[in-house]
Formats: sequence, structure tokens, C-alpha cells
Amino acid sequence: MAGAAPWDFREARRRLETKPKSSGEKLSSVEDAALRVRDGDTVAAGGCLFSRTPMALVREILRQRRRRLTLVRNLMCTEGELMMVAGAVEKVVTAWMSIGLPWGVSKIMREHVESGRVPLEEWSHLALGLRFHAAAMGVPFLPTLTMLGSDLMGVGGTQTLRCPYTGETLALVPALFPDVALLHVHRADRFGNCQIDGYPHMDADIARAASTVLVTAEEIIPEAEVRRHPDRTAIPGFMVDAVAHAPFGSFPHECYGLYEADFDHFGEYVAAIDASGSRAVGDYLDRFVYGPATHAEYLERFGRERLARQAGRARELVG
Amino acid sequence: MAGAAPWDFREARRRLETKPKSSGEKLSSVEDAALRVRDGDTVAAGGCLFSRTPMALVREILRQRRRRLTLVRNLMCTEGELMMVAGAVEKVVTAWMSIGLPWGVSKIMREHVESGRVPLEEWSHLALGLRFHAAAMGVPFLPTLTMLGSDLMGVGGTQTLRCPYTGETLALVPALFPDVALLHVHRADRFGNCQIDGYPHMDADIARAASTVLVTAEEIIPEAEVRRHPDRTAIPGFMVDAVAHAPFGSFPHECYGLYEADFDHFGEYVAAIDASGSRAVGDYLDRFVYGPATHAEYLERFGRERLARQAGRARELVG
Amino acid sequence: MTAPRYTPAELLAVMGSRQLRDDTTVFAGVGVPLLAAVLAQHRHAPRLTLVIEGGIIAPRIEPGRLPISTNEMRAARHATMLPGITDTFLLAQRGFLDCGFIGGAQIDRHGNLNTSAIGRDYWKPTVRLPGSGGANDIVSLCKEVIVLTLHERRRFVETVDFVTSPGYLAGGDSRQQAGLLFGRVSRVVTTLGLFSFDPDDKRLRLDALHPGVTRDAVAAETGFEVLMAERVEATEPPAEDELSLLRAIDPERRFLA
Amino acid sequence: MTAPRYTPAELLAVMGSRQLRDDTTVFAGVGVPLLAAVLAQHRHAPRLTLVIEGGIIAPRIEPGRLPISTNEMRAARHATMLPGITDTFLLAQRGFLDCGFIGGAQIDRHGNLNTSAIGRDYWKPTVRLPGSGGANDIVSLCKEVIVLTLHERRRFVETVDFVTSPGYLAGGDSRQQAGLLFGRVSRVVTTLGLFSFDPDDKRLRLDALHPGVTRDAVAAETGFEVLMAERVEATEPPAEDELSLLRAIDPERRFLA
Repeated sequence: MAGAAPWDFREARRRLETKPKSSGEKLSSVEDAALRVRDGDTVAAGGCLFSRTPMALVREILRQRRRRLTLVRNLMCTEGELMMVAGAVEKVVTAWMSIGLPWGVSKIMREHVESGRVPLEEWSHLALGLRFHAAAMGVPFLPTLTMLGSDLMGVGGTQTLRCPYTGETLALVPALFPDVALLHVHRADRFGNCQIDGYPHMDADIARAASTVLVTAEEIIPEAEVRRHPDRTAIPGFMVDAVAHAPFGSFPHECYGLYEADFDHFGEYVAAIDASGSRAVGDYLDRFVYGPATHAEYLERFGRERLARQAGRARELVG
Repeated sequence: MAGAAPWDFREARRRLETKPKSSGEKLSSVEDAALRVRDGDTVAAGGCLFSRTPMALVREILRQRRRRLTLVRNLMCTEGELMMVAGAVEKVVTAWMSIGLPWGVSKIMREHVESGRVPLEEWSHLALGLRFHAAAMGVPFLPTLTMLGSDLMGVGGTQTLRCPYTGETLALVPALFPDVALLHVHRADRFGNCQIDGYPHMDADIARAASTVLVTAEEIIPEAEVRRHPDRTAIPGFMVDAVAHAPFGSFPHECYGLYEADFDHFGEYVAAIDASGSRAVGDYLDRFVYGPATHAEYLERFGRERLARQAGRARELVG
Repeated sequence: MTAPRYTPAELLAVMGSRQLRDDTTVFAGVGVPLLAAVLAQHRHAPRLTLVIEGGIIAPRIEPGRLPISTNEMRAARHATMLPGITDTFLLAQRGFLDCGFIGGAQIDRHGNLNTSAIGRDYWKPTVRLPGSGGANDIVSLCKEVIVLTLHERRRFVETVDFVTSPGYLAGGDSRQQAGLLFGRVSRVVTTLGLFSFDPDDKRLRLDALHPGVTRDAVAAETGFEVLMAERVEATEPPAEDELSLLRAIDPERRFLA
Repeated sequence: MTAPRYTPAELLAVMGSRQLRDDTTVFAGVGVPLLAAVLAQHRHAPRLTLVIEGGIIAPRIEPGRLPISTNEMRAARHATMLPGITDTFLLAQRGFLDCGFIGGAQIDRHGNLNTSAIGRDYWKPTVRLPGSGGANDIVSLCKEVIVLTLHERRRFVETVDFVTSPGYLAGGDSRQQAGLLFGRVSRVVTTLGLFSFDPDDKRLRLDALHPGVTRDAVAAETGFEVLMAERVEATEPPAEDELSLLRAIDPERRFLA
């Protein structure tokens, strides 16, 4: 971020202006895409909780041993825990962090935050969404009625304004322009045009907010197919810096319509933490992150049958 | 609007709160739907210029001889001229009004505005879009960089603010909460869930901004079909007050993928105005608006062949 | 002594479901609130529209395959619409969502909720909780809010350490003074009874006791003095059809146990 | 005297197209700007992305079926994306749109454009024009703006009656002072020559004359004094391939006549 405040729309715009907005080739490997992340970057991840998380990119960033990242994501899940234990993040910005109701409050999160090692800057879910929306719109803030009166107002430095039209008190949430957006989508063409099925989460705003946009896609489709369904496109190619083919790129998280999250895997992961704390996450990193050299090798750790089972469960749900 | 300022988010919210948000039956006739418009209402029409204009609803409102309406639409076309000559509008709020490049500046608009009979409150296209977006968000204004420095700032009473985060000057455009939204969509179910193909224009924001939402649809589909493609739904049923089946409901304007605008018809309409001024529009109203008792009768004035020709032209373009 | 006919979670779900009305939109959290809303749909509110913060409108929750989170396919099954998350919360800010229906947390006498941090220093808390998620937004923006929670002394504290989600703040009109012009926590449904807030001070007030529960039991499980309604009613015990419908929705007893 | 090899509109389209660069996004108005952008795509800027305000990204305009408006299927043919209109303009506000490329209007010596009203009273104008449409937004928000216009004395006025779209306002840094931090009208392409604005005063300046055009001709068709670049260049006349490509795009001569 080079010292600019996260809401500095002038600086964020200047960075975009210097970037070529090409409709040319964007196809990349996951590894090369991740090389565009630098130590110290503010990184926003798309999807939400264990849905459409850009896990292949997250794992590659950890493999490349990035440091001092600020991770921003509305509801953080295992990707946040892995980043904490790997020592990749110096701060997280979120509305909620754990895995999900059945697995209780994240022990890893508690350990890192309660010790002061990783500050957790909390916003309401909507407020953080509006921060991305403000940035996507190219303005320094958006007005809202959320968070007013709560102690969340003091955490991230939200301001209030007496509305010049109505005289009422409004909260102004500052824009958040990340350095990098990490997104996982259903389909993209080689020029970076991206299409998403099911719930869109905040990915479109995050892509517009960031200076650099890295995408993995379940499928790379011909441009002609994009042009046959232009009303399905959520992110235009000129916004995208790199797009990599990564089937099961959210796994073990879910991708709408394609595979369900692997709750058994979450269960084993949490059971290991319950047994041996963050050391279990270290072992997990060795096995699932540092061990496999590529995304394909990672998937081999699970095997075709396991992936097919998860795909079948998704088909049942959206059928 | 009962005296409330168009940006009064408190009053607009109170009106919504008193309305049942039902997932129940919304199916109606065009006639009964239009009966919900009252004299003096602020009416926002969806689509843009000659695309997806809710013409069947506009014609029925004219047939019902509504008066003192404020018509809001980003780019106004023949629907605005008909409303002016019929004496239905006391004001228009728009970014642009005429029919299209080949037909020059609207003589009807000039006559009504230059004489002071119908004030034209001008906003930039984005500013008016942001006014709907602010209302859709339930806030009294949105910040923007557009319109700054221009004489448009003085027309509608836009304010400026020194940004508390950056110190820069920003324009604040006030929300616009219409009494009624008139929308034409591709598909809806009987519960009011609406789907749109192609360019979405501003319809989703307009639906959220208005107190009453009236919809015509090219096709009424079973709810099960909506649930098969929930990511295509733009407007949820609980927002909608009435939905009427109106195939070719935008005609002679276009509906994306289904029929092209009837440029020959525009040409004849403008030629008649060139020959005999607004009297030609009076004749047009008699023939195409007051004459046919229903939307079906209106379509008969054109005949199946003409409609089929326009449908064929649309298929060529989106194929 | 006979075994109770229902678990605390079942009691909460039944009592919660009775609060919901037909022809309304309900912004429901996963777990017991979602179960209770589905029960209401099956029983007395067929035109109730479920809204889930992951960006899901009107799903048909499949019995036995209940969602674990608000952002997953089980929560989205056969929905009529899947808007973005920000858009979904903005529906609440605009006034489209009648009822926020959320689960337990630390709650104080003015209905303020803490799901963020216990301890004096936010940045180095004694216990860090998961955070607001959408709770602050739901409580700030819905027309009314119903909180469902187990009634335990550690949850019902005089003043929360951190106001994640604003109830009535310091009471009186302080919520409105802070700019929260709309909405309110109208009801707290617990395993002991039904509560609301007195119109002036906005302090927690007992309106009704569940079968077999005494005022003393409420006092024992509450860390501050609870006001009493002029007439404290008794709730009807969960009916057979309520329990059987509920159990059919969660046959695995994922949230009912 | 031989017939001219090209019409004024053809000259404008060719000179306009030469201003566009590859690997950029161009926010183009219909008519001559769109034609010129399509010509650039065919000739020297294959990776130029067209953006059209109706909510259209990267359409493939079909020769002979040119769009009449920014909101119709002809403008959207084979697009890669169809965002909403507000979203499309916000791409410009965010900084994604490199070049605004718009057609003629009344223009003054500081590049301010009037498409709203002629006369002193906005509410009762002598001549009411159609209005801004997206012009104000394009001129306020794109990184740079190129205006294409016929060069006529009635269009080039000292000061416009109404600033619909802000050029440099009163000159100097007044545009920036008004809060327009980004963008600028970088170029005015007319049927007589190429113009820009001098760096200090921000007054219209002649940079190059089209073939056969004199400085006197410019002065005669301009209602104020035009500055001269230190060296006024001469543009290359439209080449055969430019004209033939252009005519293939608009064989009906809908906009080229």
C-alpha cells in the first residue's frame, strides 16, 4: 500500500491509471499469478467463509512464504488460520472468524488475537461490504446506519456526519482499496472475463476495489462462450491481471453447484487442533500446503473418489 | 409523496415498514396494476431510452387520465413525449430527452420545456443513477465526483462536502425515493419474482427505491423455474405489488433478445410531428393509447407480421 | 421423575417460531433461529420469506440437510434469488426486512449483545469471540429483532464488555440518539421465558414464563435485576405437532440435541 | 475542381481513430465516435475495449447495423459483459476507463460543453437541448477525453450559456479546485484540425491543421481567439485503407454522409 491510507481514493485511482487495461491474454499458472503478491500487501480474498474461497491461491502464497500481509475477508475460515500459523499475516480485517457453528470458536484465532500477535480489526459484515463497495465506486466513504452506537465504531475509525439533507446522524465507513484481490470463479476465458454461478458474495466489488486482481477458475472457456452469455459476466477482463485454471480451486471449501465443502476434513482438522493446538496446523501446513508442489499434487492427497463424492453432494443440492 | 422531500429516507422507510412483504400472489391485469398510481405521484420508469420501457403500463396510466405526475427516467424517449402532450406530467427529472440521434432534438420536449409548462430537472446520467442507488440502499445521499464544477450542480440542489477522510471536495447527490416504479421484465412468476436478460439498466435499484412496484412481464413462468435459476432473479417477489402478463410490453421500444425497437414506427411518428407539431401526438394518442381498450388490442394495431419481423431482428442480433 | 418431553433447544425453537408472523420477511441466523423459522413456515406462516445473510432469499431448507453456515449450498437450496451479501444487508437498511431472528450471545439488561471480546482491552482481550458477522447489521437495521438464547447467568450480564450489536445502548432514547432511527430488539426468547424491554428505561422485562419455570429461576440465571411485566403470563408448552414437525426438520438432531 | 475524397464525417472519424491507443478502454458515444473507435480496433488497436454507457463492454459492432443509441441490441452485439448503467459509469469514476470519446456540442475556449440549454434562464430556455446524458460523467471521470465535432462558429463560443460537461471551467486550475481531481479534456478533434489546451491558462490551442485548411479558416469558424502551438503541424490526409475500412463499417453511410 506504500503508506497510503486504505481509503485514499486518489492514490488508488492513480495506481489504476498507470496500469494497462488490456483485453489481451491473462492466462497464467497459479504459481505465476501468486508471484504478484508482495510482502506487506493488503490482500482481500473473495467468497465468504467456506464458500468459493480462493484456496489454491492462498496455499501458493503460503508456499512462496509471503510475510506481513494484511488479510481482509468478511467471514474468515481455515484460510485465516493457515495464514496465522504460517506467520504470513500481521493483521486481519474481518467481521467474523472461526470455521462454523459445529466447530466452536477458533482456537487458532483466539491464540493469535488474545496474545496480541495478530490484531483483529472488526467491522460489521455490511460495513466491510460497504468499504469494498465504496472502493469499487471510487469514493472515499459511504454513508450507512449500521454500526451506529456500537463499540465497533471505535475499532476501525469510522466517522459520523450530520446529514446535510436531513440533519440525521450517519456513519461514514471508509473505502478499502486492497493491493490484491484473490478470487475463485466458475468460469473465465483466457482474457480474464469471469462468470460466477449461485451467490455472488462480494467478488465483483472486491475486483473493482483492488489494484491487482488474481483469479483462479474451475474452467477456462472460449471467449465465444462468454459472448454467448454476456449477462453472466461479473468481472470484465480488463480488470484482471492473471487468471489460472484450478479445478477444485476452493477445495476443501465449497464451490456453488460443483462441490460441497468437505465437512469431514474440517472435523479432522479441528480434532487435531483440539488434541495438539497450533502444532497440528503446522503439521497440516507441511502435509497440505508446503508438501504438494502444485495444485494438482494437492488434489491427489484427496483422491478422485473423495472429490467425486463432494461433487455429487453439490449436484443433489442444486438439482 | 405527501410533501416529503424525495431524499427523505426516514419517510420512505416508514412507508415500506407499513407494507406487507408477502411472498403471496401478485398476479394482476395491466389495468388493475396501473390503478395503484395516483395523481401527483412521482413515477420512475425502468429500462433506458427505447429499451425495456414499460410502455403497456405507461399507456394504461394515460388511459386512466392520471394528472400531475413527476416522471423520472434517465434517458426519456417517446413515453415522455406522450405524457407531456397528454397533460399527465407536471415535471420531468432526467439526464437526456429526445428519441435518438437520427430524429434530432425532440420538438415536443422543446415546446413543453421552453414554454415553462413542464420543468425539466436535469442530472447527469450517473448522478440520477446514484440517486436511485442511494434510495435502494436506504440512505439520504451518495458521494460522487461527477457533476462537480458544472452548472448541473445548481439545477437539482446537489450539495458538496469536504471529505472527512481525505479533505477533498465531493458532490453529495440526494436519494430519490419514487412513489411508484414501473418496470418491464422478461420473466416473472405469479409471486412477483422477476428475471431480466441482457443489460439490466437500473431496474433493480428503482424497484428497491420505490414504495410501490408495478411490473409487466413478457412471460409468466412457474415458481419452480425461478427456483431452478435463482441467480437470474433481479427483483424478489416481496418487493413487488403487482405483476401483469404483457408480451411485447415494451413495444414499439425494444426488449433485449425478444424484439428490436420499431425504428420505422419512430420515423412515422416523428415525420407526423415535423408536419403538424404536437397535434400529431394528439392523433397518435387517440389511435394508439386511448383507442385500444387493452394491451392486446393495442398490439392488433400492428399485426402479427410486424411483431414477428421485430422479433426476428432481435434474434439475429443476440444469436 | 419423568424425562422432559423436549430439549432446551426444542423449547427455544418452538417458542421462537410462535413469534413469527405470516406475510413477513425474516432475516434468520443459522442453527435454532433457522429451524424455528422453518417450523413457522410449516405451521402458521406459509408466506413467510426467509432471508439469509450469505445472499439467499426464500430457500427451501431440506430436512436432514440443515445448513451449517449462512454461506453454503444447503442454505441456498431452491432459493428464489441469490443477491450479493452487501445487497442482502442493504435490503434490511432500506426497510424490507421485518424481523431479524438471531441466536445467543452475551446480552445485557438493555439488550446489547457482545460477540466480540471479553476483557477490558479490545486489542488484547481475555477471550476473543468470533465477532459480529451480520449480527450488528441485523440488530441495527431490521424493523424488529428477536433474540433466541439459552438462559444462563454467564450470558445475562449487567453490562457487556463490548457492544457488538446495539440493543438499547444505555437505555431511554440513547439508541435513537446514536442515529439508529429504525428497528429495535423487541423480544428476547430464552429457555426460561419471554422477555421484552420496558417502554421508558428500556430494561429487560419478563413477560411470560415457560412451563415449570419460576421467577426465582430467572433471577438465579440472570446477572442483573429483571423487571416484571404487570402480569407475567405463562406460555403454552410445546404442542405435539410443533415438536413432531420440528424433529422432522432436524432428524439428525444437529441443532436440537 | 475535383470532388473531395472524403466527407467531413469521414475526416472526423479517421482523425479521431488515430487518437486511440491499443490496450486501453474507450468509453465511446454512438455515431462518429463509435465508428472511429471501431476503425481503430480494425486498424491499429485490436486490444482496445469498447465501453458503452447503456451497460455494454466489448461489443462487436456489426458493419451495416450500427447502433442508433447506447441502449439497444445493436450496441450490445456479442458483448463480453452487460453491467448495469450505474455500474458502467462507476467504472469511469474508479479509474478503469482510459479515454472518453464523445461527439459534438457547443464548446467554449476552456473546453466546457453545453448540451443543456441556450439562453439565460435554465428553467425557461431559448433553446432546450436534450441534456447531458452521460456526457458530464464521461468528461468528469475518464482519464482523458477526446471530443469529436464539426468545426462551426455557432458551436465554438467564447463562453457557453450553461456548463453541462466541465472542460477546464474558468481555466487555470479551476477544474481541480472544483473537486475534479482526475481526468481532463485532452484533445478536441474537429473538421478543421487537432486542438488541445495550453498547460497554464487551459485555453483552446491549435496543434495541427487538416489538409487544405488554413489558420484563417479556423479563426473564421471559431467565436473566440484560438492559441497556436509553437509549431502547428499538418495532419496526414485520410489514407485509402482508413477510408475503405471505415466505409465497410458503415456501408449504409448512416453516420458518414
